[in-house]
Amino acid sequence: MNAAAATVPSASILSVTDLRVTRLDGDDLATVVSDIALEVARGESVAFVGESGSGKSVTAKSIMGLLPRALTAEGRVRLNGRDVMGLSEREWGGVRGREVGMIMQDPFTSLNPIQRCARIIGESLPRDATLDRAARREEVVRRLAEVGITDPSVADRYPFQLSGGMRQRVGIAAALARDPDLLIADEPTTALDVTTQRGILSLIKRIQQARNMSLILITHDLRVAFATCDRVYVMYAGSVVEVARSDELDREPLHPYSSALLLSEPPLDQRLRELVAIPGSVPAPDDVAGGCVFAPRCDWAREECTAGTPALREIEPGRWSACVRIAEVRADMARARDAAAQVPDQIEGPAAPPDAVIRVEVVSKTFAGARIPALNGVSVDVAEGECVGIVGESGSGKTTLARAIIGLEHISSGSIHVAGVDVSAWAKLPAGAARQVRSAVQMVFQDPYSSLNPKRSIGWTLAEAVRTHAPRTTDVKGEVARLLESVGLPAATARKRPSSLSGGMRQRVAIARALVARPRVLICDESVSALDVSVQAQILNLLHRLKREQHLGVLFITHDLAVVRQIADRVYVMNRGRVVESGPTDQIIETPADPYTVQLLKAAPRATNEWLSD
Amino acid sequence: MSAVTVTEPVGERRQLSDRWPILLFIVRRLAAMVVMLALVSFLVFSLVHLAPGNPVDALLGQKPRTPETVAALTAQFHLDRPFLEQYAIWASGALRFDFGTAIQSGLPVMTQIASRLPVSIALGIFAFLLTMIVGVGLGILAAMRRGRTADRVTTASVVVGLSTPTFVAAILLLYVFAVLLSWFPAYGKGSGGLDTLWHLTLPAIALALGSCAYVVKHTRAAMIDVLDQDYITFARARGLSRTRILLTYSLRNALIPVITIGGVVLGGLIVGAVLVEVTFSIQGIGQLLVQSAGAKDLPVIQGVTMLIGVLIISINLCADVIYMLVDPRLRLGRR
Amino acid sequence: MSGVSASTTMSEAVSTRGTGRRRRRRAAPQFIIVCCFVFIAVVVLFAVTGSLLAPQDPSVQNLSNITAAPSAEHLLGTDALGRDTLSRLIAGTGSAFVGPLVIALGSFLIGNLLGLLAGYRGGRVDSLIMRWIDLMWAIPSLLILVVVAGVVGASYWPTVLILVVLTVPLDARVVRGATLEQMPRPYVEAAKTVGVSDRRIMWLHIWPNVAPISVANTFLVFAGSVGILASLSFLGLGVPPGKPDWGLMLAENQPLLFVQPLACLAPAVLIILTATSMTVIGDWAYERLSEEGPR
Amino acid sequence: MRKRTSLVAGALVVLSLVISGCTGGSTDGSGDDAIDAVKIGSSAVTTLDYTKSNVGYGSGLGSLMLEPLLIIDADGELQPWLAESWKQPKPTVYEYHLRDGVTFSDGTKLTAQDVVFSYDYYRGDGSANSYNFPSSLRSIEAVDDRTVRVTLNEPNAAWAVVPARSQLGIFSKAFYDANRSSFGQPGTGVIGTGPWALAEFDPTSQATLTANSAYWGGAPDIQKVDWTFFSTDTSAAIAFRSGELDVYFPDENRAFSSTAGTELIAVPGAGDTGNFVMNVLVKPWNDVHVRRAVAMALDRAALVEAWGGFAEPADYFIPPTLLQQLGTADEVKTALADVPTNAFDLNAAKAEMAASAYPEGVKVTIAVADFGDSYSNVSQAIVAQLAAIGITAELKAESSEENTALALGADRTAILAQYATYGAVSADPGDAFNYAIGSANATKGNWNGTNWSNDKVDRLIGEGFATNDPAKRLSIYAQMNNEFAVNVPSVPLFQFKETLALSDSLQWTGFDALWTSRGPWLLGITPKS
Repeated sequence: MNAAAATVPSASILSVTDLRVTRLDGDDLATVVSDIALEVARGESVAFVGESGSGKSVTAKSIMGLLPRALTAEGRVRLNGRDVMGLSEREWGGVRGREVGMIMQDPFTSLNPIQRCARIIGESLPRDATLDRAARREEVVRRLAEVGITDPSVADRYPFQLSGGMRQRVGIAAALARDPDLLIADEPTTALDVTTQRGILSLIKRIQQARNMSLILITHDLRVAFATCDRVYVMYAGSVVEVARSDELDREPLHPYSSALLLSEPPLDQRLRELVAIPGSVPAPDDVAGGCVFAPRCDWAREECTAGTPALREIEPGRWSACVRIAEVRADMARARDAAAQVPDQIEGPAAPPDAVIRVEVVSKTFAGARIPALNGVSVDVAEGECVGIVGESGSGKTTLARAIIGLEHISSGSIHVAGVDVSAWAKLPAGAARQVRSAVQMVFQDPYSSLNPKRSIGWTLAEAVRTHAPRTTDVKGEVARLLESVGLPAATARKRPSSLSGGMRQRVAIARALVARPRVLICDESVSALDVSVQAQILNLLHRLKREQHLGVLFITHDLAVVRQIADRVYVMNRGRVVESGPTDQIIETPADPYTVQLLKAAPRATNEWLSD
Repeated sequence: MSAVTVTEPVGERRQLSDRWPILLFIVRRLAAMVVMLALVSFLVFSLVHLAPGNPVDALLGQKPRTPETVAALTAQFHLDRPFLEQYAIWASGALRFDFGTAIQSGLPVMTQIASRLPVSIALGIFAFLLTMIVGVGLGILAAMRRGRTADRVTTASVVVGLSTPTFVAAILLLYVFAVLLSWFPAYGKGSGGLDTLWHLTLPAIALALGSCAYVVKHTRAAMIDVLDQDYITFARARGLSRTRILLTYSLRNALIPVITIGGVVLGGLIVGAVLVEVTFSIQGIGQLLVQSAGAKDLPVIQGVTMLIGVLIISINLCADVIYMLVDPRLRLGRR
Repeated sequence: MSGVSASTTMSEAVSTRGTGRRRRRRAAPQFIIVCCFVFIAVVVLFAVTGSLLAPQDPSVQNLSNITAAPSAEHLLGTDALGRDTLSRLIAGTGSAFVGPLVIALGSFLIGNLLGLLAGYRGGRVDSLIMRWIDLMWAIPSLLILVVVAGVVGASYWPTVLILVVLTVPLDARVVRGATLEQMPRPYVEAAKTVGVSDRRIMWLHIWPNVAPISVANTFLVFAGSVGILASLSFLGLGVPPGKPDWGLMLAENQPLLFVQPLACLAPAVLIILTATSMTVIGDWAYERLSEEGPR
Repeated sequence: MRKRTSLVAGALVVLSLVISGCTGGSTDGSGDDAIDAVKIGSSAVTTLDYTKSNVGYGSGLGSLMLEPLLIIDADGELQPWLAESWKQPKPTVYEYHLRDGVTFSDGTKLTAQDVVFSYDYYRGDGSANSYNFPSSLRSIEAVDDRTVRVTLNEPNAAWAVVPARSQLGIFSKAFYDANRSSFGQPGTGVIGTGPWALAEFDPTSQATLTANSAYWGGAPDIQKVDWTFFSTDTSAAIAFRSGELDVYFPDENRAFSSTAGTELIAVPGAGDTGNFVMNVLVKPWNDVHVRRAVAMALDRAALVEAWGGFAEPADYFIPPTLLQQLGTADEVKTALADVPTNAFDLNAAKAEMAASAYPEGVKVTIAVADFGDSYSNVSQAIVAQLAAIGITAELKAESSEENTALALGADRTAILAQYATYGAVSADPGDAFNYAIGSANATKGNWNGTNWSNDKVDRLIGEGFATNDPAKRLSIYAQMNNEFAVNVPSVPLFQFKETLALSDSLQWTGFDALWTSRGPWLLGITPKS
């Protein structure tokens, strides 16, 4: 496959062909990525986009020879015209950092915790440099300034003394210390807050352009890719399904997966009637081998799609797609996009009804040993049938609030009423009142992977909830099946253990469990943030449906304004333990009053170059 | 380079208070140690007091005695006083580091302990060095060769090593290397210097065996954990040399948890020393304890228990303090 | 591949997060695990039957045939009183196995109860156990036993009981630690918010997740107790003379190392084998119990 | 547990005294035979202050430095040592005249004051050594610089040999006064008149002694003594095997011999015997038939094997070897002719059992203290042998302290039957085991563990000391043996031999059971020619 070769005009710095990575799993060889071909030109910025399990990160790691032990790569990787596939670790030493550098995903774990920043950067500087201590130090300070850290004292800090964004900047400075020709940024902002994300991305983009360096940005977010990069490789289940220039892909994706991915991404600028979710979840490459990898989830899949592994074909100049039916479905896809962009006729009444189920009044909470209160005079109301969003970055106190409402934290002052019961002191509630409160409010946690007991089957977990809330239920099994069905899962799921379910399915189970009590309000604490966008859309739709059908109130806690826009009627913006602004969602997003809200909105990813330019 | 202003807050400066947590920590631990020792001493005291037999009998042995002798000895060791008064007498002495006189030998307890401590300490340090050097070395080797033969052999040996009681190891070593092969002496502590080292080699190996397995196990786990860390990958991605990655990244980070292990190991060695000293006829404090326990020599039992208690608590305190000093995250306080 | 419905493929995706973080540790090869089970089975058999299966009466002396070399009549030779070493080893299986079993099970039961309570509820139980552990830390249990046995002259069962008392806090600490690790996990909080009773959360939610480490730890306690009981017998504390006991045999027959080394080496090897087998089985059990459903 | 062994056995070796043998050490210091160093071993010695602990002399170490006034020669006769002569002006007064020109190893002169001080120090309250002095002792005083006078309240035939006891070695008073608090201890040690002086003393490993060139008997041949402390016989044996040890007095003889790979030198013992002791205050031992049955059921020859050899089966409570103090071998034999020996005879034993209150057999508990493997082995063998006559015995382990506490306790019924060693504390046949017999000793704080006595025995005890006539005394002790043989409160099992492990390059021609009564016994060891 000579796929991308033709798209690159000037001399390419990186050229990958026939890359295949396998994982040794016991005695089995599992495919992780296969048939990858790509090309990066000098000075070009390229994005690898895909959901978890698409193989984008593994592809990047094999380019640098940094695959984990269990993984093996075959194929050809040419860096600056030299084949680097068989390099020894010693030989790699001269290549990494100098020809190709990398920024890791998590700045909290990628810096050596016991070294000061000056050393981390200093040791990464070119080895041959005959700099003395002072000069080296000066160089470190200069490098820090390059990544926007003007305070030289940062050099003497340990990574853990810095905020996430600062750490990532130090990481970038270290990765750039040997002035690599190609920089690979592996999800450099996923672990960071939204406001920080924009700063880091614009820094990377600025440096890339200033140095005329090549860049590979790995991201799951198409908007980020469009804003940052010239070209995009869309990956799915270990394969590249589409290659295109950013603007062109944004205008018209030429693969059903790219198209679906774009659609499931909630837009910030308007509220859609319903998000388009891709059914199911990302499969393992071997399960979809021998055909189009997306076929099992594709609306347009026909027999021909699974007849053989489709190759990337150039549809238009510089536009490559692996969809064999692209010519037939192109128009269909366009129609589907138009349909999805529909705005609802009207949005339900925003005002908080007087009979709020949850009434939080000037609640404050300071954790033992903390100097700054986690909650500072917060007041929030939630009523049945409405969806209230709470938006804030990490540390804003939004999760603490949720936990206080549900009784997992004690508050320092103020009051919380749930269904008319004062729950300010949960521990002192009489049993009857506690049950009453429990059946009024339930919670869905953030991490679907650990909110189910790994030792218990789904059925056991649900049955327990059923017996807790309806002790006299005779048909527990039927009730469990009904619950599973209500969240869109087959009854057979009851027999499974959580470990055999995907994240989306687990989150559905978690919702089902919360629904057992027939709550009037469901608190969702970042309940979709750990999920892939396509699955996130499924869950958001499910919540929407429950809200509509069961007149369920939802307190939706998230950091993502776009998600809030899609689901919440009213929104509270929180910052550092305070509610800085509240009101109807559309009003807050369109005409924010508080500077912090403005900052948040500015930081929310947009698929345009302007997003990153200040 | 046009400067980009960073709006994020930089970590607050708190250098002055940096050292306080450690000091406070040490003071609190020392206070706890005193309470603990008081409790232990009282328990041991009552235990010995309640047990059958009389230390004077032990002293005079299977021999005729005159009532005057018995009376004089009874008075000398305050055995005629009520229990609590006896303890008070002992405790007030102990506060002045006077642990009384050994009933069996008539020597001051401190003298007797002091004369036996050097060999025990030599044995302990020898075994400790063996444990840490071999244990950490093998642990690292196994981690670096994960899944290969060297690792498998090491891991298997660890299981056997952990399951072999010290005295069994001592006897097997004694048989093979001292009896069958005559490579090493089989008893005693030798006459100082290299000769002592020579004499202590087998006991130290016997003593080190189990703890060595323990250290290998934990070092290997720590090392594997570190090798999987992102910062190692990031260091490689920056093209740092392998030596540098091994030394300043893998080793330094992996050895931080091993420091705590070191404290545990040293404590374990003190216990194991009792059995090894008996098997190899080394007259150290372990043997002194066994001997005194048999003879109900209360002052010595108390002295040795206190000593071991102080040793173990201090060792663990030291390990914790070193841990705090070595790991900046603990020293400066996370966040 | 064609016609695969969305819902079936959904279940195939295996997450790399959450459960994936626990590294899979390879237990010993199958063959060795089987060997360990067989060995322990034999030990249990002898422990149950006592000296019934011994070729000779383990206490019969033959003072005209002392320290005899191995022969057809005495496969492992005889000791200083002319008793059959093999028979004594077999007869000693009981005290080598039953004591550690009682210690392991006893401290497992009490340790899990206290550890779970301490970890889950905190408060007084917690601080009591922590102080108890601190005490154990300051003065290691073997030393306590040496003093107790030396001074009081404890015999087998009292020693076993003391060991249970000394082991419980260590077990409890393991369970407490594992419980504390589980406590902040969302599944616990989820159960709480659903309204599941504390008792159910402790025993039906947390404990199954604590069990692997607790059970593996119990096997380690067993292996350790084999060593400690043997150590005490070796020091002459705990078992009356003449009783067939591996540790005591080691001590009694140590002077025979030059004459009839088997009398001393055989019990040594048995002690190591028993402890090692239990450790290996413990590792195996840990892995089996840690498995989280079908993959 | 091995600790105990050495302590007790050490005491036995030393306490046992006197009978026969040949000349002790040659004291002529001819330089031709000079030996650089001799390596000797013993269990640990923590102090050389004899009032604090008996292991100092028990090990034989102290006697190389501290000498007694008199010694006992090979024929069992008292001979001059530090005292060149002695006399008994009255039955209750003894006067010892010190040798002229004797100096301590620090060069100061030995005076009568040193002797008086040493004796008074040893017999003071709280001294572990005070039992050596009879209660009839009134005073010890210096008549002049070279004369010591001992005054008794009443005549006592046993006093004569007291000044020959190795544990009553004379030390320098001046040195004691200068080192009151640390006397005898490591770092200070003791100063005596002996042929060797302490150079180094570390209780955890070793002591080094160097030749005292100014020794009154002439500078010794052996220039240096390397004395190593072992915690077990086994480790000493391994040391001996590897040539790191020249002289050792083992307790666990057979094990030592096989481990060390050497033949032990064994000579007849002084009188220490192993006995099976039964407390007649409790069932079933209160039944004389049971006791007799036990006596005849115990196969002494086999028990000697269980003990590890190096012992002779014993037939009498007071061994004939001790009685030979009072007459020739033939005379002793004649005197004992009518005393029954209760020889091994299972049928007779079973008959006795049948005649007892327990014809169907009985269950008993036998104590075994942690004195060592040999003790344990003999106890186990006894259990096995008693089974043959229907006595089912169970062993109960006791720590030696527990054992002692019970034996000396107020509750005399609490004492269990057991195998025990009777150490002869004196060379005098009457004094040797006196502490363990008679009704006076069947009380709290005393050693009559059988608690048995009768009027006749009590009377014989007094009569034995009241006379100095050997023939009369022999008859008295023969009668006493008869009482014991008929009533069998304890069964004499065997008499220990005195054993020695000596390297091939050395010889000790005069080694016998009385080696500790020879003053500095090492003078007797010479290179093999």
